[in-house]
Amino acid sequence: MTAPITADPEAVPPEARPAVRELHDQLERVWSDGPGLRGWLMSTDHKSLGKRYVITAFVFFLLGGLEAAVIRAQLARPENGLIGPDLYNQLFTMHGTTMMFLFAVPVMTAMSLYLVPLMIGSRDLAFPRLNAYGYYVYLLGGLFLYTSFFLNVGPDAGWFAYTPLSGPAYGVGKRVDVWAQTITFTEIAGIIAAIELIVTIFKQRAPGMSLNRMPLFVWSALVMAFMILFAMPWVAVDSQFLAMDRLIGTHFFNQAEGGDALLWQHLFWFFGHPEVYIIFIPALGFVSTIIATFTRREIFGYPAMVLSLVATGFLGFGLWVHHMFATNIPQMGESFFTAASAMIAIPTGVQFFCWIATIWGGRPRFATPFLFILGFFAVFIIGGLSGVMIASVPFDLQVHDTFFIVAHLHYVLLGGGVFPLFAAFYYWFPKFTGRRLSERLGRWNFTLFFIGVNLTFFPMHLLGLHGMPRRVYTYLAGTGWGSLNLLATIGAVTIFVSVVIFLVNVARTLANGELAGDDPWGSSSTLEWATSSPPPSYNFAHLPVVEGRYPLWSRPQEPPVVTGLRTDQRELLITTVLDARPDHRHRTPDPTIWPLLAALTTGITFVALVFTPWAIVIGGALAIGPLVAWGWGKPQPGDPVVTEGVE
Amino acid sequence: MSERESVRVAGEPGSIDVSGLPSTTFGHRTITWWGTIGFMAAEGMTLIICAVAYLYVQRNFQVWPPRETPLPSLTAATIQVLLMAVSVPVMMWTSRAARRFDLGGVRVGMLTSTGFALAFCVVRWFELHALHTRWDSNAYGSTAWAVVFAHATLLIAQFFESAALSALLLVGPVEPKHFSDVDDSCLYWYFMTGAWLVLYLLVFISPRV
Amino acid sequence: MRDWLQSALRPAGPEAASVHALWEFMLWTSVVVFVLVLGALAWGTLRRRPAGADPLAEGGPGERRMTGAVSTAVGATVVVLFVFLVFDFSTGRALTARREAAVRIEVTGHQWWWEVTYYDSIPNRRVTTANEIHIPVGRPVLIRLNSQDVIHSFWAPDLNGKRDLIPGKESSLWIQADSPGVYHGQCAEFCGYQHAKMAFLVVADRPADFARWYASQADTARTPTDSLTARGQEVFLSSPCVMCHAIQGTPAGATMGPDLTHLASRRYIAAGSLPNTRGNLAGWILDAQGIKPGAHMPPNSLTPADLQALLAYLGTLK
Amino acid sequence: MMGRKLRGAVALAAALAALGCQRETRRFRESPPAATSETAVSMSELVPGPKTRDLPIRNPYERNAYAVSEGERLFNAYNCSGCHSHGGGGIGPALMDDQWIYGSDPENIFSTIVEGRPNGMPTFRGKIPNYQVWQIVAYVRSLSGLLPKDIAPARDDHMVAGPEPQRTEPLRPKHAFTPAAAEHP
Repeated sequence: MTAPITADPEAVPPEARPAVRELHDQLERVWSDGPGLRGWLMSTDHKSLGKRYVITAFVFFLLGGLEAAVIRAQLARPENGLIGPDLYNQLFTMHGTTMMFLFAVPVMTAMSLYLVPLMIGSRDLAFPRLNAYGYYVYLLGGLFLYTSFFLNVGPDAGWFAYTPLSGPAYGVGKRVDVWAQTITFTEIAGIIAAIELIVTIFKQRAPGMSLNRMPLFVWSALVMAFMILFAMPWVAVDSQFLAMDRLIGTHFFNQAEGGDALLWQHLFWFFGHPEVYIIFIPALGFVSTIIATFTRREIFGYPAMVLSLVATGFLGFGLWVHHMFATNIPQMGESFFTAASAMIAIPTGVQFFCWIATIWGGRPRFATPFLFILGFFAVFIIGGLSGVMIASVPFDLQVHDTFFIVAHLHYVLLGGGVFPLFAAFYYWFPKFTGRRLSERLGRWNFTLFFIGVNLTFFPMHLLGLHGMPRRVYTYLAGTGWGSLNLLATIGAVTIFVSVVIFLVNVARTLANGELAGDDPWGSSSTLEWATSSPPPSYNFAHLPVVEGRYPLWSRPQEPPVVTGLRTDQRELLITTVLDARPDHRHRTPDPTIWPLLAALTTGITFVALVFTPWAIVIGGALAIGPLVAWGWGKPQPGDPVVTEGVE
Repeated sequence: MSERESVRVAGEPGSIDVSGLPSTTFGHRTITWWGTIGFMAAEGMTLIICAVAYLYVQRNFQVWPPRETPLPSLTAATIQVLLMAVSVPVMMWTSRAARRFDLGGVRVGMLTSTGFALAFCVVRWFELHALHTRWDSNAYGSTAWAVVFAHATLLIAQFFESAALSALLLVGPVEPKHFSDVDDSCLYWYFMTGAWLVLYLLVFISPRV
Repeated sequence: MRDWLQSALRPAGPEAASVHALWEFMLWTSVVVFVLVLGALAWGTLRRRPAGADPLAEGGPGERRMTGAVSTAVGATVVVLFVFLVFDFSTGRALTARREAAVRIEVTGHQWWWEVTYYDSIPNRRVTTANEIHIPVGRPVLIRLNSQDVIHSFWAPDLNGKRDLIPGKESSLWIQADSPGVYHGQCAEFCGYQHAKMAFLVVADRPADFARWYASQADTARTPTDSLTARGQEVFLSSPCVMCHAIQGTPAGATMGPDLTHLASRRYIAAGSLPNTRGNLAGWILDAQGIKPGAHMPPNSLTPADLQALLAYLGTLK
Repeated sequence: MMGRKLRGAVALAAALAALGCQRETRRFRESPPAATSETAVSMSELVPGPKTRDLPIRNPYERNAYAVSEGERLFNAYNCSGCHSHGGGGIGPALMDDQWIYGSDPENIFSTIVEGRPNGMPTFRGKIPNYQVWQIVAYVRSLSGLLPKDIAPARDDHMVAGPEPQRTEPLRPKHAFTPAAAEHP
């Protein structure tokens, strides 16, 4: 009898249909979220939470975009009186904080949390309850920041919050405290996502998916997760230091009592630079996946690609000082960081050349995801080249903290993050929802976005070279910056229109879009396309067995599968780290409300921590109940129970 | 029973049957072990960053600890180190008991560890006083407190984990996976005590040399 | 070419010129790299392919050619980066070479203006001014930077790159102007509400002019010669002005705001945001917050007669 | 349905914005009366008609963290710290304790600053705009914990003298000298 990967009765011969249907019903009973609101709140399914995570992050993207729109409107002409410096400072701080902490990193981890278990052929993440907790902590952090913003407690010291401006003496009120605690929320969520991904990727790959057969996206998610694990604690601790300076009078950053304003910058950028690669590396994974599908050939140079990803991950930690060239650090140190910053161009270059070779050797198909990938090439290369330029200390001292840097970072982050992300949205939307986004609107979306991004940010290079500093709420008419700024604002309007088109596309597709089928692109290579769209709660009726890097290409008919996992309770197959040989079966916990409640107590703790240090004690006490209940759990019928002396 | 033997080849070529695989294992074979390692990495980074801050601000002082601040007293911190050194063999014994599925053994082990963790927390209170400075005195005080307090959060968390696990083992129902949890808790214990040894050398010993 | 107020692409001193040369090299290298990479991409994407062949089934010689091409491209990247590093390090060394300072100036950042003090071994020859730095043409000038409050950054793009002013950590920067002129500069590190309006001027004078300027600045303020300006001085000394500003030679000696001893000799007020005209000065005195919201200059309510007298007095402070 | 939800959300956002923290407002532009530099407090107890208790003056700046921090800045800028140190006292009395020679109410401190007091406290009449005096008043009161903690300033970037206002326990004012005005029932 054929054991199917999908439990789609249509896909099997008629005589096998009742058995498949029965299997589907059984697995659905065990794995689906419960009914109604209760089931929704208790869900621990990586797909339900992953979707919420992506949508939440995208909503923050829209909010951050609106803030950027107001900023651009204010700067459209010299001496504009639309908003004053106070609101402007809050807006650009909110824009930076939102985009970096609430959108870019979360959306990348969210996509990974959704896709990785499907791509490696597993039923769920390693710690589903922890995943739910991480999502809710992130959500609460974002809500906290925006509630504060509407209450006029929006942070106003920049997303980088340099001391002493953000310190107790100059950061008046509770605005910076809100920022510091928001950071802690999102860092906790990020670290949790990282641990989920690392463990899931190491231990839950389908049998046969040895490390050298892992899809490149999974590799990039793994590298991203390790970077998060080692980078995010820096800013979490740094922001807690700042909060303590402000709340209980510590002197971490008070020069007069032996503290150091530069300590803040070192700790911040030791996180802040890897942060950029945390955003960029999963995007590289999107690019590799999408290029393989739309050229219908293997990515050229798989080992070089993997080594480049890992090298980028390592080098990413050696660059932080290039954000601090203007702070009078010894020249020897500067030279080292210049060299390291330039060297990171090599692994990136390797990947680009391999992709171009892949496209050359393949047969490109110009669907919307591939268009966005082409856009990624053009935009990111400009950002990468200006990045090599500012690795040079003398040149950086001219353009540091000017609009040249604004241009550079938006070229890098939009080119290296958002273009691949849009490609990924278009590519995986059918998998998420079962419906395919309109290609016609997609092409409009792409064209306007591409034009808008270049129109907005290219002039900023010139503005920076001609002396316009960043973070200025206005500028005088005599500076000559007016017309380029107006051009940039027109570009911003174009981006706005293109994002609206995307939203329209999504809304129309959800209402009555074309049904996608399991594999709408026809040439996908990774395992998520082996199951139905959207995937069932249990992902695969039988877990697949992998025999190559591109499992759907190597044996599309009658793929080998795993049998023998229990279907009457949630069970995962755990495999070995290197070769993915089946090792043991793991009983994974059922849905529960406790992660949500534990997240709420965490939220209460951090919000209260803005006002009183006793919040730690209060929050700790509140958290004990949910945490114990979370871990305790009742064994279900069929679970083994140990009694005295029994082995 | 080797892993190889338990995987049988099912009907389809290449397909495999995993029903014979065990459902409880220990150590690096389990995902909780890896999860624990992940949290150890994140918390270890936190401690490292506090230590980095401590060393960084040291450059701003001509004498360390600064003038008028006495050296931290050694008594409490040394007792802590000795206490931890004693606790490690106990946890190693508990870990072996867990791997034998010896319910009596792990009950004794986890109750002892709860006691140890509580003792660590109490001694930590005296260690903080032994710093002879306040967090708001100067950057020395702030960073020294940061290092010791950051490690204290590990102790407090471990106390609650040990207590909860002990309660679970006593009240039940005990599942086989809980033995694996006890084993992971022992792993975390080694990390926690090892980390303190380094931080003890940093905060209590290094200002003396 | 647009008339830019300040620009890194219009070097007026040796430091800015060497950075500009580096920039030109990097720009053209980047343009070449960009064209080559996107050209390769375009060719790879659009080239004609044999009909019907499935790329999955292909392999063999194509793969070997691709390996060669990718390796060459990576090798070329390494070479370009190496050349870049050599150029960069030699530029960096030139910028930090030790020189004999003709003039030493201490610049202190304040929210949101620049205090400028000229160092002289004779204490009463030291000159304090604000937001306008005069330097002699063709001579290296050492600027020592410090901050009173938060981090600022000193940047006159026509002359040199920027340097942060970090409270408690003195830093320094060399500037030199090749020809006489007025060069604009601005704070480049976000420092609060009026970061946008924290500009300054570097005025490069011929050495003789510089010496004359310096001598006049070292003088105390003129004593009023007529009743109107005498009244103006009285207004100044009896109003909130005196709480923050100093005028050497009068009892006013506060250092919270800019030193006004030679206010009328400066081209701008309000840290480069307003040309120093009588009307602007009047507006600034009455309602500074309308011009620089958040700045530390309070509004003043003066009778029209007092205001006119004050303006007349301030106008004499050449 | 969608429309109603949207309206609800907008209403909620508007309500939140209206609730917006008074603590966090930054008002840069003071209205002309506040910007004048005359005293608003009468020093004379002689009033026409029957003797009445003055309405206690509410210092509008005490609810606003920015104003209090401005008070702190001005306290140092105008060299109040020259005599009162950073609240610890020196030539002038300490301000971070519970001893108030001339009263701890905002109006008392206001007139202390504007009118001066015997034995050394100079008059700042005409030298400090009214709104700045009120800001300084708010800061001075924060030194002895008389302001809510979430409004009082945190530690300064200076050497520490004592706990910052934010963590000062409220000290019940002990008036060494009670002004006549406060005696009325």
